[in-house]
Amino acid sequence: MTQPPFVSIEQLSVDFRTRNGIVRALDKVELSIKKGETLGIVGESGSGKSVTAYTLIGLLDAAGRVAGGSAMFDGMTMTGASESQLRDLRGREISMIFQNPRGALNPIRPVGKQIEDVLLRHARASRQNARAKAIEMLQQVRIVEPEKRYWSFPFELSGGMCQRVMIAIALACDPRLLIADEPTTGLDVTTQKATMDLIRDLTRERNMAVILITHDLGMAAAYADRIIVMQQGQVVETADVKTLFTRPAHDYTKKLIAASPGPYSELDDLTAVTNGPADAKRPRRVSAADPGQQAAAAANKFLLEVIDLVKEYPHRQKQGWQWPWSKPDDADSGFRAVDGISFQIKRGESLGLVGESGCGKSTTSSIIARLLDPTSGDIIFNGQNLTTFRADQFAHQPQRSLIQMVFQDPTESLNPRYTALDAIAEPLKRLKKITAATEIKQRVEKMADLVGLPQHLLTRFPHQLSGGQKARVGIARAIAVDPLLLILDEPTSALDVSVQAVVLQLLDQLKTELGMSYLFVSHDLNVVRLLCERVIVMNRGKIVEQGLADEVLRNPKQEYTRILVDSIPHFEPDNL
Amino acid sequence: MQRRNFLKTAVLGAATLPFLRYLPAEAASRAGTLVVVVGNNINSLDLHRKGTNRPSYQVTVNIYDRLVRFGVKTTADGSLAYDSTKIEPEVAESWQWSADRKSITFKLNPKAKFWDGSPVTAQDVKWSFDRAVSLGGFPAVQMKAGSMTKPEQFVVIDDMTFRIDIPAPSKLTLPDLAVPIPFIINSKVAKANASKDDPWATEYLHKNPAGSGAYKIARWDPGQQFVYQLNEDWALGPKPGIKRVIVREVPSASTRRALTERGDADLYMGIPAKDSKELAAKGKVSISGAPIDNCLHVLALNLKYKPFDNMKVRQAIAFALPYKEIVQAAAYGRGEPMYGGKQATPADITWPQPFPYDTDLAKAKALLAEAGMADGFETTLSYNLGLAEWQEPTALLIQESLGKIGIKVTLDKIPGANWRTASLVEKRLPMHMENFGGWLNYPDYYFFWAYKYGHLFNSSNYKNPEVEALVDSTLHMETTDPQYAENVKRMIAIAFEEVPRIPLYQPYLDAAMQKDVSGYASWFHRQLDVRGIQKA
Amino acid sequence: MPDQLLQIGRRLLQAVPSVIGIVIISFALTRALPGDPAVYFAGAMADEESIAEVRQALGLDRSLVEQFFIYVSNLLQGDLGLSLNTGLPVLEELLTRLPASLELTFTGLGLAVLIAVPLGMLAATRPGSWIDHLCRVLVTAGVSLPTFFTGLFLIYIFYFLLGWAPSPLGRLDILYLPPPHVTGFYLIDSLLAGDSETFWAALRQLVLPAFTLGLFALAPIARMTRASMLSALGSEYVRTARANGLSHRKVLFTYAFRNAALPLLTTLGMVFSFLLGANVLVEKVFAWPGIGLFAIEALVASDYAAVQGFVLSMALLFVVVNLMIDLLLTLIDPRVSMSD
Amino acid sequence: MKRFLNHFFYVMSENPVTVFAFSLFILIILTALFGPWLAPYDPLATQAANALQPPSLQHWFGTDHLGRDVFSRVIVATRLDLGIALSAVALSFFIGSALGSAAGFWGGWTDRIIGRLSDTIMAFPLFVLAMGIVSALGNSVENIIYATAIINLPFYARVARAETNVRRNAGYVMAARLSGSSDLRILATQVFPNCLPPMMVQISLNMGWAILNAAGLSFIGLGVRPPDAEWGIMVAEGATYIVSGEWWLALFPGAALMLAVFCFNLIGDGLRDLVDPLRRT
Repeated sequence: MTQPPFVSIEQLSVDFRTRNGIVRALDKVELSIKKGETLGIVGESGSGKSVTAYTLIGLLDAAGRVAGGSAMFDGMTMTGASESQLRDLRGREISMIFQNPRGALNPIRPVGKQIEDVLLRHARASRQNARAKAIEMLQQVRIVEPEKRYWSFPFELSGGMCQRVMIAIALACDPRLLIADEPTTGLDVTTQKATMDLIRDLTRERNMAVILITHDLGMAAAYADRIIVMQQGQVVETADVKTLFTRPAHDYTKKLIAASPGPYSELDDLTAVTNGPADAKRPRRVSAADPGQQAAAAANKFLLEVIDLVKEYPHRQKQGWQWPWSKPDDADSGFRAVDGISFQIKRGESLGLVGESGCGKSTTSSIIARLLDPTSGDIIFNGQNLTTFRADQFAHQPQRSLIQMVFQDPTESLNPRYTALDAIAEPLKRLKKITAATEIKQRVEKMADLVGLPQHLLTRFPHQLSGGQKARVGIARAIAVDPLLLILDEPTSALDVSVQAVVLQLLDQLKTELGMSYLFVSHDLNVVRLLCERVIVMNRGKIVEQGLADEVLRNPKQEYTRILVDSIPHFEPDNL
Repeated sequence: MQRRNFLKTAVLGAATLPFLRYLPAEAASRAGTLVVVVGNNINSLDLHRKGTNRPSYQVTVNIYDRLVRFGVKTTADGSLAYDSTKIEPEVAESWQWSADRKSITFKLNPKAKFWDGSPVTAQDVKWSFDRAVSLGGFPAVQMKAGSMTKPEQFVVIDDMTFRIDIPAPSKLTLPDLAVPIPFIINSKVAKANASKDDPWATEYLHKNPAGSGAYKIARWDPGQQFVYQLNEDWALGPKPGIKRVIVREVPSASTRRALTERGDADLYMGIPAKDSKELAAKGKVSISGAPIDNCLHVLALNLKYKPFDNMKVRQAIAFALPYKEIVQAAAYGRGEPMYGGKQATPADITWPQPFPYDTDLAKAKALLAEAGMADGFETTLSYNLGLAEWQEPTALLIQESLGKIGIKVTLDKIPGANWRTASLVEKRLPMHMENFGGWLNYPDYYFFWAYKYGHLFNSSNYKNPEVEALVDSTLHMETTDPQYAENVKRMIAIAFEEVPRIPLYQPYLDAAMQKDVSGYASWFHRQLDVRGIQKA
Repeated sequence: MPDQLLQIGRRLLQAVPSVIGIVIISFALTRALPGDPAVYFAGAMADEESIAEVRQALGLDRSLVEQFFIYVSNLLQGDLGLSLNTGLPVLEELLTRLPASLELTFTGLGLAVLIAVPLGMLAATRPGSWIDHLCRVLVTAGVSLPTFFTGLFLIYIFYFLLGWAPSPLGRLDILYLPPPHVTGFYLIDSLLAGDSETFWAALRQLVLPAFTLGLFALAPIARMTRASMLSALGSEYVRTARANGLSHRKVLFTYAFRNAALPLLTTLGMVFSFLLGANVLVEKVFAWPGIGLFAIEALVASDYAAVQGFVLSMALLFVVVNLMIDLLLTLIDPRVSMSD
Repeated sequence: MKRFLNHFFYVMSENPVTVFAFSLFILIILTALFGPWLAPYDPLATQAANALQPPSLQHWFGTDHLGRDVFSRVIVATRLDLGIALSAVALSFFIGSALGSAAGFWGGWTDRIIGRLSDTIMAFPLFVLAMGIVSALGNSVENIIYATAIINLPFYARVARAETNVRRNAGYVMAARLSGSSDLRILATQVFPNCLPPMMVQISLNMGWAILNAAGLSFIGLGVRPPDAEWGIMVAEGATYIVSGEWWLALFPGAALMLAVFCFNLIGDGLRDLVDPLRRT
């Protein structure tokens, strides 16, 4: 290896101008890539993985500035290159694909045209054959009926299809380097796998170098040759996959590996920093294992019983004129989001509800939380049928405080005008009718302690808190009124893995301390398994499979469940 | 309009008007063409029709002839003005009063020819007069002033002889034939276009002229402009000097002034006092104008409302008005002062003449105290938005001045549409401005309209049995009657003392014109008469 | 495609309640006008009797409800009534005057778009720079002036003092004749007639009033252009386009501007409505024989039919313009399903 | 408070134009508050002998056709103009945003009716509608305010509807439901306050429009009644004097009017940034 590396970044530092002065986003980053190699860049949000890639192809936004070091591509210095030089290179030599593929495509231009734009720009096609070439590219990314899809607009395609189009655009000019920036975030696990496999196949065929930027260690392990780990703008470790997973050198890497839940990891492992891979054979701690409690639960039978729950949405707005007061036509039975499901939750038990997006799991949880009215079916909670109350009247019922919910996006679920204290105090004021300011403050502070939120943060607004802190506020708010059932709607999906680990442990700890039951809604079987004894797998509004969590995950009975399980990328030392 | 023609008319629009689509080539040159700018829009060619507005009267003046017309005199400052004392022949060659003065017989001029070449006959005159008294509304009222109310009064003796019978002798009948109303229509054309529903052909004449006048209409774009074309065959007077007149409607007064100052307009009718004063001072254009006969701008006090029923209060107000400032700031000097009269009773029958009041706040306060209102009172002064140009500054000055004697005045600006109803018809404005001018220049004619109870312009609700009796006996009396002067003096004396209407000044009617335009005369009807105008 | 036709039909139907509302409001509004038209039109010296006659002739002696139904049934037959003020059918008046107003409004709008869109784009490509601030100050200054004030000052300077502009006498100078009527737009008609002299004359008359109007429209258009360009330029698809090395031109126009043009188009509908309103004042200042001038005169005279016709036609015009914009949007933006 | 000031200075430092607009705004407020004491002459006192004097040391802005001091009138008019603008905007803001948020929050029936209503109002060119309303109700200050408020209603309704609609299913709204809050309470405490920032821009723009609207009405004779000094009517009256060379009558009130409208138009973005909690650190 005497020749210069294909891509090399040396001592690269990047500064950003912000309201609070200059912030160093990259600090002396070093990395190199060989031809045909796939390099995974792993790190949590804000670690600088995307900035590194953007700097390499000169797409830093106006506030960013290269403060030192250099980035070289095939012997050419990218950091000092002129915009027009870079423009020639982008798309032709180096191309990029992004997360949220639908947003990354021009919404009002047929996708075929967008492929053509690139082909024409880099003179890979003439006006005469551009369309043929674009269609050929669509074919290569395995899009069926490419001639028809040529004229499709992004909104007419599914997320996975859009990502394929993105790949087609990126590969249209046969570049030598592909940068994939979180290419599958937001896609369902099954789609994710298909997309990643496609990228791997196509880049291998073309002997391309790939930079795969991801927060998911499992994904990096599955698809990268070599991984660099970044933290706060610095590269903390570089190693090939096997070395990294078997002998991580840096503490941060160890922490990351530990925090990523695998099929065999346990809650306690997530924050434990060990020298080796998670020892999967440790006996699993049984949650809510107190035999006394279990006996009590059995005596009280079920806390929640869902019987034949159905939720229908009108198929589409009726065509033609409607009077302002006309109701949707009842006879026109539309789309069934939830199609007759039944299940039970015992006192103190945790039930996982797993499925891909659109399977009806969120609708189910909203109905149980009584935020939404079901079309039919019963919800027996604590011995009372809750469907007798309409959702908009339920707020005034005494049962209201007994079912609480933790939401998916901690940012979006906190009112930007309320401080943490206000947010946690709100249910206390409304449901517990506590009015005295001192008492409220006391109770809020107690809650903060309970969820591990430092008290001095209580006066802050949501945007002044980190993701993990916001998640704690959300949890504190939900448990402040002593609910019996806590519905967790993907409570960790917006969090970094290390934060997720802590939050999961917190939830587990609270459950034991407060004796609540959980309904944990998630798309991630691995995560669900950590917290729940039992799990339900949903698909298209129906329950596909249910059973003990470990059982379902390790020995799925149904084909669907198996695909779901297999699609989750993870580090499998045995397969390397 | 008939519905089945509706769409057709609507689509073709103004293009269906039976005028020239194009002006002849000569229109492109300014020679022989007079460009006139006016502020209002002309809405009909037919003065008898309901809804025809005042600015439209000028059409009638120029395109139709009447039996007689007023003469023109030169005023003291060299301007030309109509002469109310001189009645000249127009379509009538001569006329003869009967001995009992209850009928006049007119001999028609054979030179009078309609545009289609047919002679103007007594039948046409009768048809036109019948129409004026039959259609109701304003024409009927004005004809009534001349004692003409019924078609039977109009008698065709032969083709060229025509007689009007009146129930009692009146000095007003003959002058009333010289006002714009009794114009003569080509009855053959009109009848041909009449229908059972519309026997007087109002729909037709509304858009189509059928006259004998010195000018025809070459083009009418409603809301924009209006073109007169000289009728070369007209022989009822000196041959007019202008071949074509373009009357352009320009709503903004300052634009009208700018056009005049820059020489783009030859004549600016009805120029505001301020502009007329300033343009006269600049000397680039000439200003011609005369005080409007029998017209007064007044502050009217409504006797229906306390405390204006108290004469002392009215007199106090008359002594408290800032006359000088009003003439200066509202009329810019273009107004004859109507204050500061020396005697409490009139010396002669001149009308209008200065009232024996002047600004004297001490006297005003004293009178107010006498009336038991030493502390003053509150009232509302209303004025017409359409006449805000002079009424608003006047109102502001009055408001301020009355404030000094303790009368607190709120101003109320009333839109033109509402003004007539509020002030004249319902007569419900306590204190307001009024600007009546009588077309027929007799003091008793003014009193008839403005001081008789219930009459339209008596917006003060003034009622005095003596005035009622005086006006009734004087209205039709010949001016030569010895009793006439006595009666008129008595009327004026009562108006002096009782002041239900406090005169502010007598306004001028001014026009600005380029130096090469001559022969402009101001008329009682305040419209442009193109016939006398020359352009060098 | 039949789906789109269906959607167009739906959109048309959606306009129906608006139209009903418009008819009711315009009727109610005009009946609330002060003044008794019967008195006004009976003439200067009319007495009670002749006023009553006029009132009956105008149908004003009937109940309001009755009047409303008469009005609606006439409306359905395309009869807007007679303008008391001009004595001509209101529809005829509006049809002859509408082209004048539209010619002015569209020229003003066109002028504003020509200036404001590039300004907005310039500002959006350099947000926070002095150019950005300057653009903002300039266009805001334009919208901060009362239109009649701008108009009069422009007349004073360019006509009265400098003599560059023709006399502010409406659509054509006194000595020109309107071109043969085809569309009613003098600019187009004179070109159709091949009469370049009249074309230039009409254009000269248009410059000042159109500029006065256009000045008023700069701010909303420039603001909207800037905002939507900023969001388009910051969007992920523009980032993709840049990452693929597309040329600056292509990124700016094909990718950013075409997307930014969609909200801009909707804004143009609003601005058009503003301008129709502002038109009233501008027409008065420039003696422009459009429907605005007609309306002011009608309003002063409480000319029911004319005011009604004017208000109604203005509102319908707005509905139609918005409809066209919506239809245009469906053509440009594949995502717009007109279901909402 | 200190934090707010810091935030204020940050917003200001970001945008020089906003600084200018805010200083102007403060100046206008001060003039409105202390106008009568600042004016050197009685704004209503006529002096016919001294009419139409050009600007001089005695009369900085000259005198009008009744000899009133234009400078004093311009100063004193600030209060009335600001009053008209503020009350009109306040009225339409409260009613419009209440209707709009109701429509956005509950949707369905409420939404359709309110939506149609505001569509209908919007269909009229604003000035035309204001013209009609004022001439129907009579030209007083109150009626000008009502007319201005009515024509601005739909804007608030629309903005409020859109903003509410986006937020009605936000996580924190769900959370508030779980906290046992009624719909009305959620709307008032959770949703509505968060719709404010985008509405600030609308408010400041509308303040400008309100003044322009009043001026336009004055021009066609439907404005504030004399003798009250109001910029619009002063410009409208002064406009007729431009051609005769008395330019100061229109220019000075026109400039004051323009500055005020200008200031309101510019201040919107600054206000939005100030109110928006996300912009604070």
